Amino acid sequence: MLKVDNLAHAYGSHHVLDGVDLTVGDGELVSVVGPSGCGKSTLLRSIAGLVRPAAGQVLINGVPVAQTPDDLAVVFQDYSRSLFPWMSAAANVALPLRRKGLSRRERRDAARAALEQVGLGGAAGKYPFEMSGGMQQRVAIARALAFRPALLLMDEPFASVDAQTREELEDLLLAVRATHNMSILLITHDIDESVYVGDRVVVLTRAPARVVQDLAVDLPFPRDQIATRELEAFVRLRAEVGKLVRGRPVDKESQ
Amino acid sequence: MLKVDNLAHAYGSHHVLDGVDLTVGDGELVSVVGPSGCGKSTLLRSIAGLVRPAAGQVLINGVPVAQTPDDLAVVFQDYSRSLFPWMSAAANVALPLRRKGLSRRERRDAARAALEQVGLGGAAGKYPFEMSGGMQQRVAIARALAFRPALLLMDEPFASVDAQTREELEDLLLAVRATHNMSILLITHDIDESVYVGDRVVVLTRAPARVVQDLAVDLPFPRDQIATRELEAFVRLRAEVGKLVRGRPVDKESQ
Amino acid sequence: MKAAGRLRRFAGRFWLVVLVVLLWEAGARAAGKIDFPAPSLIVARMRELWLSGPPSRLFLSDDTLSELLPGLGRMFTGWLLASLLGVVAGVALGRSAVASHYVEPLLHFGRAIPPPLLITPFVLVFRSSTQTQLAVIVFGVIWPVLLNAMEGARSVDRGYLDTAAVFGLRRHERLLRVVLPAAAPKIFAGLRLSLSLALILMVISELVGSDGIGYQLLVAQRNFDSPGVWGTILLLGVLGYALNSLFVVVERHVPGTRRSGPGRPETGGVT
Amino acid sequence: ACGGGSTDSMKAAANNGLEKTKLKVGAIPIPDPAALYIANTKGFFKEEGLTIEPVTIQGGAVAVNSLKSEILDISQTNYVSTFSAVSKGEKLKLIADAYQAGPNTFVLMVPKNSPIQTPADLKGKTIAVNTFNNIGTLAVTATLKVAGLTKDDVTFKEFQFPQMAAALTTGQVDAAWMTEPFITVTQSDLGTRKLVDTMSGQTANFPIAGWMTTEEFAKNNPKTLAAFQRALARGQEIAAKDRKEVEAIVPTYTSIKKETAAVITLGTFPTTLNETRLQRVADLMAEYGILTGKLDVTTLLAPQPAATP
Amino acid sequence: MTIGARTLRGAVGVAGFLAAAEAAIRTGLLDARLLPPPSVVLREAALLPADPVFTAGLTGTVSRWLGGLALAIALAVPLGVLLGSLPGVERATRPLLEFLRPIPSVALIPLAILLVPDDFLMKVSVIVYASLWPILINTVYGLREVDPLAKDSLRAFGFGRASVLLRVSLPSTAPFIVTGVRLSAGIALVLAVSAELLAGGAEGLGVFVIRAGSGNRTDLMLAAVLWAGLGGMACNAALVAAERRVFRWHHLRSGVAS
Ligand SMILES: Nc1ncnc2c1ncn2[C@@H]1O[C@H](COP(=O)(O)OP(=O)(O)OP(=O)(O)O)[C@@H](O)[C@H]1O
Ligand SMILES: Nc1ncnc2c1ncn2[C@@H]1O[C@H](COP(=O)(O)OP(=O)(O)OP(=O)(O)O)[C@@H](O)[C@H]1O
Ligand SMILES: [Mg+2]
Ligand SMILES: [Mg+2]
Repeated sequence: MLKVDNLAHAYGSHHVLDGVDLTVGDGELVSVVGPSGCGKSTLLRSIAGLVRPAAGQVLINGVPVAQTPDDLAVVFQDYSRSLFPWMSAAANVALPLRRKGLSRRERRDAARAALEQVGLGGAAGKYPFEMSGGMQQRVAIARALAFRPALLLMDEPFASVDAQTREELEDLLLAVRATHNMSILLITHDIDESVYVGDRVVVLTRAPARVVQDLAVDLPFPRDQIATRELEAFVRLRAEVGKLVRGRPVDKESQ
Repeated sequence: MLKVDNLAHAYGSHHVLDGVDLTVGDGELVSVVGPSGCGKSTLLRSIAGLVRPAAGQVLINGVPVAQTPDDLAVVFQDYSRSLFPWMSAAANVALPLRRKGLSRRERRDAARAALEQVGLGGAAGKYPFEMSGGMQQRVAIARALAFRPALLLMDEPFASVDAQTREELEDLLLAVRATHNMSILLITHDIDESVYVGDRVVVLTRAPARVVQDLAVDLPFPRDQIATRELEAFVRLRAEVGKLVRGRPVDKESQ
Repeated sequence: MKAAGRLRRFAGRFWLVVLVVLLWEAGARAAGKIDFPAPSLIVARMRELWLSGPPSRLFLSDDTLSELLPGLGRMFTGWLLASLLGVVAGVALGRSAVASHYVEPLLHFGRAIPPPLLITPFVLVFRSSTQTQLAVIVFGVIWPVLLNAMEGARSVDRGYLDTAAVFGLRRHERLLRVVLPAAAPKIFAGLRLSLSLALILMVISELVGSDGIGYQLLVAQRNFDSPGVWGTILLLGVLGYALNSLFVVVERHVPGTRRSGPGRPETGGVT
Repeated sequence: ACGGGSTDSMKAAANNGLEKTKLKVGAIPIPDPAALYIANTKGFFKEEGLTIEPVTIQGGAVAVNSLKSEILDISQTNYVSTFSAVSKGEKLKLIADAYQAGPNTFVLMVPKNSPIQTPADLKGKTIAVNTFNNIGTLAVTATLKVAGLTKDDVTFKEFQFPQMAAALTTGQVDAAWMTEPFITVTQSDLGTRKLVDTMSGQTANFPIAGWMTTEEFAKNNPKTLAAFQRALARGQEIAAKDRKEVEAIVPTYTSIKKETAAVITLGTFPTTLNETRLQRVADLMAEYGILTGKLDVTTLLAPQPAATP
Repeated sequence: MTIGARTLRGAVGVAGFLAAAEAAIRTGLLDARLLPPPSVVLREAALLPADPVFTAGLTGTVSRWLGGLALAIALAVPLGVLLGSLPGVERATRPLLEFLRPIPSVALIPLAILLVPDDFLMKVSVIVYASLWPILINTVYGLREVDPLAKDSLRAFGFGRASVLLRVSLPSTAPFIVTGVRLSAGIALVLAVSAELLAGGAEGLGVFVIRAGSGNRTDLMLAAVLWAGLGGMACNAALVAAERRVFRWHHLRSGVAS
């Protein structure tokens, strides 16, 4: 599905990405973790065609992307600024569906359904400034999910929601992925989360970012918030990712 | 220090806070947790005098606050809209220090030191739009810390930083509190965090929010990211807060 | 090499102007009407009017010194006065709902009054023609600055204001460091508009008096000196262009306008 | 004549062979064009098959452009403007005379207690005129000449007539060249003083205003023009003979009050377009450098109509 | 704050101004013989609607004013969008536009008369010329202020430039544009009257003023000015009311007291 090939980027003289290689297979969910400011968002923006990388390329289904690829949805880190303040939650969610050629009614229904899924059934008519931070973030998630993209890019999408909602959204993401066969790239700071939802976890170094490790997560499906997290494999993977993020070399034994 | 007395608020007909009682003692750090959209940010804004509550009152050192209290600092949830885009990181941090009657040089030094503390020593000259989400959030934290307020209100201040930085910032917060005897109210979604840094944890219900429980955290100081989290008391408290947030009644035994 | 690059830049910026002038020249020559003289004729007349002086004075003619410069001086003074007044009053009104309720209707009343009609009362109030002319310029120019500053100061993002409030910024700091920079884009739009308006008002104000470009224009019109009329208009355009370029340069160096949008700048999106 | 059912004006057009029956005529709201309004209210134009739409104008210079673009068909003008225009190559025709200065119709006024007692005192002073290089400057210069001064001895400043009183009282000018009704009004309201009548000597009985059109209009619409001239002439007769008629009509198209109209000094309303009189204007303009060469005014006169039918 | 209280305060402000002017004239600070006091002007202004010449003039002026304004909006907004979103076009046309912008309409009136052989269209074109710029400039500045992340959000969903423009740039620029329109409305009115003052005409507020001037009737002149001011005020109030409804989001997001 997605192949990032030796991607490099710099803002002026400040090197941010330094030859990042990455793949996301069809229907795969890849988590990306890395220190703050290392270049994760830049990576995501390059994939979305919003930043023209200095070197390397992004391939989608084998085709190099020059512009924003089709059938893509993004949940930006700065969700509050990515929602349109002049539109209600429902309108924000429904807007991208115009691309899908849906009728007005279908768009409205799809938007309501997506808002329902993220627990905002009652807030469809609210404007962004009338919603709490977590609610705004969930609207952004609903907007991406309603779009049913082939490739979904998410930049710390659950950062502003409470623990329980976060777990529900993680499970929702897994369920949607399973039903609609989406490929997902998820940037997160939560190491538990990266392991819990991921098929693979990609760990980046601090800026200029490179891939330290690309870990396969061989945990059984369906995953369960309590049972999965109690698995010995989960605990081991979590510790491993934690060590990698902290920049300590992984012990040979635990590998 | 701070006493919130039977505070209630509604946006139009939408009741958000429903008689919240809360205290923060001198030099105390109180964590607040609660479901997304329950009214935490509204509570914080009422304390900061930015929202005039419909009923109840906020007392600081026994005096009811009508306007924004003196000697207060806030880290807003929407950090990107609280940094001034026309100022560099250092200027953003230094700006409030004018209130403190510091000289230009002292302001600059204090700003640099605070940025250093949050790991942004090298980014002092950057403008907000040149920084990653996590970096912006840390600038907002640095601004609040450099101000050395008597009362510090923080709204999910570590939501956008990676796990390791988050731990460092938690420890920084504890250290600063100890040195400067700040009183801190910290809103967070991370239950571990609420217990790890808190002297007490206040759990709110979903909207309209009330206090479900005000839990004392009797963990020893200094706290340590590894040792403290391994304590049996920590694990028990965490579980308890988790259950309260999820709305399940706490078992009599575990209390 | 360098010269070639500079030439290319010049061509990139002015090719349309050159094209328009050439077309105009051709069209005017073909039509051959006295009311629409060719640019070459106009420029010749302009040289005669303003650049026929001795080399020691940079060729500036007597007319340039006695007619042009005093008028331009009044224009600048008027614009500066109006800008100052407009920004101060606009920001104050933008931040004070109560004050704006009291005076806003008056302002909107005032700006609907054609400046030429105010000459009579102004002649009475201001006792010299320079003062009268300045008053006309200020009165005509102030509205874009005032209105834009008012709107700008009024619609500062609440996030910024809350932050300022919470950190206890004092009134003047809040105004200077938060409200003004946040309102800067609108204020600058207003200032830029009013700058060329000042040139226009200069002409209108010279309906009274006996010197200035506006007065020269009137005289040319009455004397049916068609190249002179066009020349004056052209001169106004050129002056306006120069002023605007100057303004853009200054604007670029004002802190607060540095940011490219409220968030990140255009990341050079691939489109 | 033609098929029935047509309107009055069409019938009239058919009857008289008029090229154009609806005319837009520019006029300044001052007493000068009174004849036009008299003729119009008395139906003289109707009788010729013409419909007149009077259009208020500011002054002659802009009117020339309006004529050329046919926003106007005919316009009032002052002779100085027209001759300037013609000397610059504009193709204009004079159709009829309208107004001629009389004693005390254009005077220099000074504030009540001004030290200026005679025109000679004007040396180094500032004088308000309504338009530079027009009748005002011409008349004032001619007056100054009598006092042994030239126009370089004074400074002219432009003010519109309504502003002159204010400019005088606030001291922005030392003297103002005024006409009626401003003379009467400022005299009675402010006590300003007449310094000198500028329409005497060289400028006595000076032709002021007339009616003009473009050469092209005159060529293409000879019958219409003749009809217009005939009707206007009947109005002009009345204006020339009966001051009461003028007093009655002026308040209808200006804002001069009836009481004021009754007391203002009026010039005369000449009934013929006389080339020798007009040549005086052109010659004086040449003398004072407003025109660069000699201008022969006979070429500017449109054919005058035969007697009224 | 209720609309009623706002209106009341506005009325107090106007009354205060009139009282101050009246006092200045009555106490001889300004010459009453040259400048009639507000009470006299108000009385004349109140009588004007009974004058058919005046009402015909008012109707004519207002129709040209609003017509010109509408045309200016229709031209300036697309042009502003074009310039704001296509830097190449902006660069090529900037010298030309910056050259044209400071040319006074007043100076162009004689040329407009020559070029447009119809009184109504001639005046409208002069109005359009003058009132185009505030909308244009505000649109261009507004487009610059659009949050890039908002644009990226839509681009990421695969929307093209045109859609991004229509659905993000325009709505978020709209408050800027409306400020421009409010400015232009004032300028258009000024020009509607000024064009009549300079070019004359069969009817109009400006024509009325020429006549008032010819009779030295400063009171009538100021009464007409009063009506022009009232027209400007009414138009502004209407635009503000519309703005408040349409841009509720803008007002709530920024610190505007609603
Ligand atoms: N300006 C407003 N107008 C109307 N409703 C509002 C406004 N601000 C907040 N609300 C509503 O009030 C409720 C509480 O909002 P608040 O921001 O306090 O929640 P929160 O606890 O901080 O949530 P989160 O954890 O998601 O940030 C939400 O349901 C929200 O929709
Ligand atoms: N527009 C820009 N101009 C200049 N530098 C930039 C710009 N955007 C990002 N940077 C820099 O690039 C680096 C990487 O930024 P990026 O947003 O990709 O980080 P990130 O990994 O997403 O961090 P976080 O986890 O904090 O969101 C940062 O050091 C930042 O300062
Ligand atoms: Mg990021
Ligand atoms: Mg919140």
